[in-house]
Amino acid sequence: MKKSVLSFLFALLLVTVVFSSVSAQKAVGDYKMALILPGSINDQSWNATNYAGLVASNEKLGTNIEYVENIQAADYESTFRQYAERGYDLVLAAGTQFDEAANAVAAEYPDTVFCVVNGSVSTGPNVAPIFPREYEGSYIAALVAGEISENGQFATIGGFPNQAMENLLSVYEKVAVEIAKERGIEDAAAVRAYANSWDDIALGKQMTEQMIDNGADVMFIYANQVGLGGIQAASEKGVKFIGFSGDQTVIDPETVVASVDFDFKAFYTWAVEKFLNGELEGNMVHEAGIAEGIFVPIFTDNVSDEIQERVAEKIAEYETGEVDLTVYF
Amino acid sequence: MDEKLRDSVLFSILAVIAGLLLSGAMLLFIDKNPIEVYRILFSSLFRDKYTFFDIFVKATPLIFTALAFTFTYKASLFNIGAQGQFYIGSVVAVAASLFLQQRLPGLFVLAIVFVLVLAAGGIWGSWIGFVKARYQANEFLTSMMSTYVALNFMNYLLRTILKETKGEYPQTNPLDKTVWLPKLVPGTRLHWGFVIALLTAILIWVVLYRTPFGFRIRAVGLNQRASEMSGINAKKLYVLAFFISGALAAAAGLTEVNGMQHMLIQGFNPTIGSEGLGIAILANANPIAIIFASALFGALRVGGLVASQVAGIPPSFIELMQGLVMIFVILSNFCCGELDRKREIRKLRKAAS
Amino acid sequence: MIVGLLSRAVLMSTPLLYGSIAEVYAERSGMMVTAIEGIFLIGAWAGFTGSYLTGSLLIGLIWAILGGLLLSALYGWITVFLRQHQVVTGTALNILAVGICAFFQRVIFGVPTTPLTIKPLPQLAVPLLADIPWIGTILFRQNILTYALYLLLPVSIFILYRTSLGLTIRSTGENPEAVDVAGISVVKVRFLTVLLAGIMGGIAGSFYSIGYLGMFADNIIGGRGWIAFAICFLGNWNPKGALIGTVVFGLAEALAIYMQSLGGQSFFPNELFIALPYLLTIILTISRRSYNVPAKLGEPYVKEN
Amino acid sequence: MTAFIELKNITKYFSHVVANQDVSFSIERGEVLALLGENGAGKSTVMKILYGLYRADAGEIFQNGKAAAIHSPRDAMNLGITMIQQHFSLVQAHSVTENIILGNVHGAIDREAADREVAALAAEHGFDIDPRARVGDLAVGVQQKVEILKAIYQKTRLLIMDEPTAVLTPQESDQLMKFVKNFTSQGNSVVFITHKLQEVMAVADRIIVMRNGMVSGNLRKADTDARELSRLMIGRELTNAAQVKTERAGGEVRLALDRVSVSDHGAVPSLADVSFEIHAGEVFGIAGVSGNGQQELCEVICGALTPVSGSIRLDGRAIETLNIHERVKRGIGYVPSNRHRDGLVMNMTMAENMLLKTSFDPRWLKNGFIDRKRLDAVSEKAIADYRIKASGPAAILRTLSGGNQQKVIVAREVDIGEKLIIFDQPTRGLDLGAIDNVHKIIRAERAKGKAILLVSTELTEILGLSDRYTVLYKGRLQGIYDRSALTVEEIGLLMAGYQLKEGGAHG
Repeated sequence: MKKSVLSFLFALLLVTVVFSSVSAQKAVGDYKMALILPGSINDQSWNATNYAGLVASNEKLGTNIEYVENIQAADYESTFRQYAERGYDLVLAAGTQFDEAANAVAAEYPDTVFCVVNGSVSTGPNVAPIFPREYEGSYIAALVAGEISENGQFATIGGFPNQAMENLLSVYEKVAVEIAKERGIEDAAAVRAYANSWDDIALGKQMTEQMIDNGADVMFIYANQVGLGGIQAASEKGVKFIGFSGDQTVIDPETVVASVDFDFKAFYTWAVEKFLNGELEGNMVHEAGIAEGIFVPIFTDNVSDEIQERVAEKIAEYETGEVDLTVYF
Repeated sequence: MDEKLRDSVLFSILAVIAGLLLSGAMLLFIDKNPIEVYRILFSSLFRDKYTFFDIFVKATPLIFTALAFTFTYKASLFNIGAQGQFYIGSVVAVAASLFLQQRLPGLFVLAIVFVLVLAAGGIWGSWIGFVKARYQANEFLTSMMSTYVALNFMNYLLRTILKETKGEYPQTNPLDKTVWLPKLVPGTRLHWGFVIALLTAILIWVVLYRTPFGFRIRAVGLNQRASEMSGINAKKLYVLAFFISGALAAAAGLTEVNGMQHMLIQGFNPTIGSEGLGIAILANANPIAIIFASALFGALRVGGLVASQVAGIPPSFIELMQGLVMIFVILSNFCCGELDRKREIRKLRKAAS
Repeated sequence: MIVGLLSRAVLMSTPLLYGSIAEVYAERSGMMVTAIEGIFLIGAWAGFTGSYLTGSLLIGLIWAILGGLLLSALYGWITVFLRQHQVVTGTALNILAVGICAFFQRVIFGVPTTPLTIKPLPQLAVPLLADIPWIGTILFRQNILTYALYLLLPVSIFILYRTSLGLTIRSTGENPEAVDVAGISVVKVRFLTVLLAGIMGGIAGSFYSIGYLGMFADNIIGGRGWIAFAICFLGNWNPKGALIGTVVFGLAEALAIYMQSLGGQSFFPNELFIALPYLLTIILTISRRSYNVPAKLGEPYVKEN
Repeated sequence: MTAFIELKNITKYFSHVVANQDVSFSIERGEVLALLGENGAGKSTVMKILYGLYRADAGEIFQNGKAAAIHSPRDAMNLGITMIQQHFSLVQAHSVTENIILGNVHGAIDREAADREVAALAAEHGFDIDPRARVGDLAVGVQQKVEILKAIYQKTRLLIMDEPTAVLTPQESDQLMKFVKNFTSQGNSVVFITHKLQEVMAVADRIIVMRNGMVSGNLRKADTDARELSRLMIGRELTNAAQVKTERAGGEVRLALDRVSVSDHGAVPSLADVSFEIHAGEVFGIAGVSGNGQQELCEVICGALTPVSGSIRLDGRAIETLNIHERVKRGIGYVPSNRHRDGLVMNMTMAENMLLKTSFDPRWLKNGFIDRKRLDAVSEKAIADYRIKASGPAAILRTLSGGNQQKVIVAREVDIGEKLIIFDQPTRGLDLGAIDNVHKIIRAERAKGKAILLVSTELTEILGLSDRYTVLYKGRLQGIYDRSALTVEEIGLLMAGYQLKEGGAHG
């Protein structure tokens, strides 16, 4: 009897605790969250995109994400630590370069979730990188590029040759060339170069000019500010450019005829929502792509409706799972 | 003499304050309250143990690069290639550590790496001294150019043979914990590299002011011709001074790689060379004063980072602060010189009348 | 294709030649303008900001000149009038310039979501000349700043070697006391050449933002000011030499980019090409026989002892 | 009639000295005014103030009775004043024409026309100068002519010359004097800054004597004599450098030079086939106009220069291949003529300067560090022995007076030079007391049996101290003579390059 009373009381206590904890659950705005950026938020590319994601999340979800800019490699770890020490619930960091630091620090701060945007390493219950399947985005870009090219000569520039970069460029190149060949351009080919820089605009412009001189008629660049120089060059040389990672058609719609916008607003909202729902688990990489609505094709009037329709069809096809892009890697 | 020392200390402090005031005034452009920002900046330094000791983590490599500049400066040579020598040191530190870490016990590895780093940085530096001695090549120009060569050399290695095994980014694999410089204060990032830096600063002071070798370095710096006429081989000293200077800057590579970052990343600490120069000037090229000046620059950087997290000021504010402080320090050097001149004239007037 | 490469070499050489002629003037009077990197940066930023805010490239150019002038005036004040060390002062001002540009870029433009761009200076084909095969494309399909250079180069040679001003400038670098005794103010001459370097350095910097790229980024200069500085040494302190030095650098850069844009090489050391101009500078500095360095380069002029 | 120029109460302070105090005098039209005084008396300073190079801390300047505001040499030139600096202010890398027109032309330069103009001007005054020649390639005497041409080119009415004869042979000096007479006869004025009494008596109409920054005499030449002038100049009676009678030291040969040649830049040798011997206990003098190879001779012996041919022996052992450091160890001391440039580190302490030449010597070391106690003790002893006015071993050398700086270097070199001491112009710029002191030391070291090489442009010094001497002209010895073998006139001819026997021009 006594035992049952005790167990009853215990159960009651348990319910109370659980209940009270539920009722005391924080409002969204009370979560302490921060985003670490490797560059300055007005860099008009990677950092700005991530910052826009943060703003969107704050607006849509009512979160209160803070940010810190221009963190140099030497300060990755200390910055993670400083937030963790101060009891932050979620620390985001923009770029895979934060992978090492996040994994190194995480074990000491189990109450903080570390989320590296574009990250791909997770070795702890509280390390939860989110990863956009960029090759899905470059697939969309390739669908457009293959259709609009006149001579089938594709040129790409990547920032640095990491695995993710190589995959996405390979998908782009192979798909674009395939489509061009289908269209009857037998000698369609692609050439790829690395800028080994994320921010040398002048270099981007010069390399692009050189590649156009070498015959390219559709440019595709994924190298942050380097790409801005590329658009400039393409515009002057009258060559088409497929924008990537942001809506670059606004820069020069005559040149950037289409762009694959990484909807980091959607991406961040998706990730932060996951976190709020307790779904941002560790020991795994959370990938998002076409299905999650991260990649949005944007067309200008310079791309015919016909082409736009064909691209839309292909995307729909992909969503059904009929296409396996990993074969292109 | 005493008046001179007093002036120089007083004016250095005033210069730092003036630099902070003027850069603080800039904050008004972005509608921030400078007083509030500086309160956050400086109070944040004492917010917790971790942040506080980070000042010295930041100061560690700066002490080395400032010493590197100072040592050649005493011989009236300009080594502005400390950045490149630091890169060389970093590359050697990371390559040697990665190669040896599985093969030998940690402390043993550290000792070998230390020697290798000093040798590599020294050799990299000494060719600048050599071409100066042999071909009268302007060391200012060659040392500056050498930084870009070192940078591209490092970038090439990071992109190829030193690249991490997962092959993603131009960076190396992380080092094993066994070859890390041990922590000095638990729960912080402060490592033994700081102690090495302190001892090095003292050692450099002793070498410069208490040994015949240092005496000759200073003599060549103050009057090269008289030194040569006195049987001192200035050309040999050029090479030696640059060797030591290069080794000092390279040592910063060791403390940063084995003590702090535990790997090598592209674009690693891109400003410690020029900051070192600024510190050397602020410290009036005195190895002991360099310790304090480095701590100040470290504090500005740590505090500035926290302030940009908390108060939302742009990160370029740190450069603004450092640049203005340096300018005011240079101006204060002028003021000290003028005061000294005026004082002498006053004395003469008194004596004459 | 080779024409395109050469044409680009001319284009990219333009700011370097502005910068190195600026250094030639200053160093001939004994002043190393070590703030050249900062002057380039300020020029790039002010040029862009002026153009963007007013919509006029001309006003942007004027802003760039004023920006370069302002920084060089500060440099000149400290080194010429207060006689502080040129290398040290330059280092401080270069750091300060980075801070100023990045900080005020934020103050003025905030955090834009799309890139801020302007239409850069257009390429203008010179009638008739532009139609000459090869040479026409390489030399006469450039922008106005490049054409201005075609004028500036001979004018600079004339000024330095055929006018009283040039004679004074050259004498100041060789023997400031002689200039002083001849009744010309050494500090004025030196301050003047530093200001001149500021103007030309400002134009050079603006070339990157408004002459070529149509935008501004914090590291848009990325060491190119130092290349101009090095070219002045290599060019043996005269405008003709500067021209030759610039062509060498321009070609090396164009070649590096050509190699890079071919793509497909992983172990191929692109970096070697990037570092090539710097290596070349070192090698030439060492191997140069007739070293024409102004006798009092870098030394402040102190009259009273 | 008012004076052409009048200086009133000029006072000027430098950071470590009072250069001028209450200096007042006038300069008349058509006169040669000598400004006489020892080095450091403030002669050059007051003229630099008149020329606008320096700014006076107090005082006024009048021209023709009107206050003249002279803030720069340009103002002075506009008033018709030109000054030729002691060390000239010519741009070595530029041509004669470029140097002459510097500051005097505006706008574009027609080089050919300018060359013609300069050539004509030179011809007019009987100067043989190629307008296109690079100044650095010209002899010093010719460079002075370039300076004079420059002044004439500016149509100057008052020409100030600072120690103009210091670099000239007696014959060249005569030419200069002729020019001065000719120039003043046209109503122009000349100010002659000098410390040489003979010169003053030869050329001046009126003499201003300066001592310690103040005017100590203002006399017409006709009313004074050398004795009075020297008293005004040095503040007490000049006693003739007494020729101390000492028996000829019969020591063995200490230093022997055999056909030593030094080539400077390959073309003209700066020393050619120089041979002589110095015995222990002997002072060997080198006379000659400065710039004729004296410095090269000293440096080839101390080890700073390597001979292209010939041998140098110390106590019979060849030393020409040894470096400075090794020769220091063998006991060769060297007091260079330009002590600021070649012998001292002005921003180091007195003790550190004592260490300068022997820093390699293990005797200064204690546990690998500098034994500061020992160094201080040695320095204290030098301060006591040589009566150096310094606050102690830690005094920064810059704060010492010129004479005391010289004592520091002498103390060091006497200590080093156990076998041989080279004195190059050891009394230049010193006051009389200090000169006396140095002379005493030289005699004392001679008496100790050291060999001494004494280089001086002051004949009285050579004749007063040397046992034997030679004259150096364009790097060659003009014969070796015993102390009293020649007259001053004969030595003058040797200094100018004439051979006594043939009587014809040399080289």
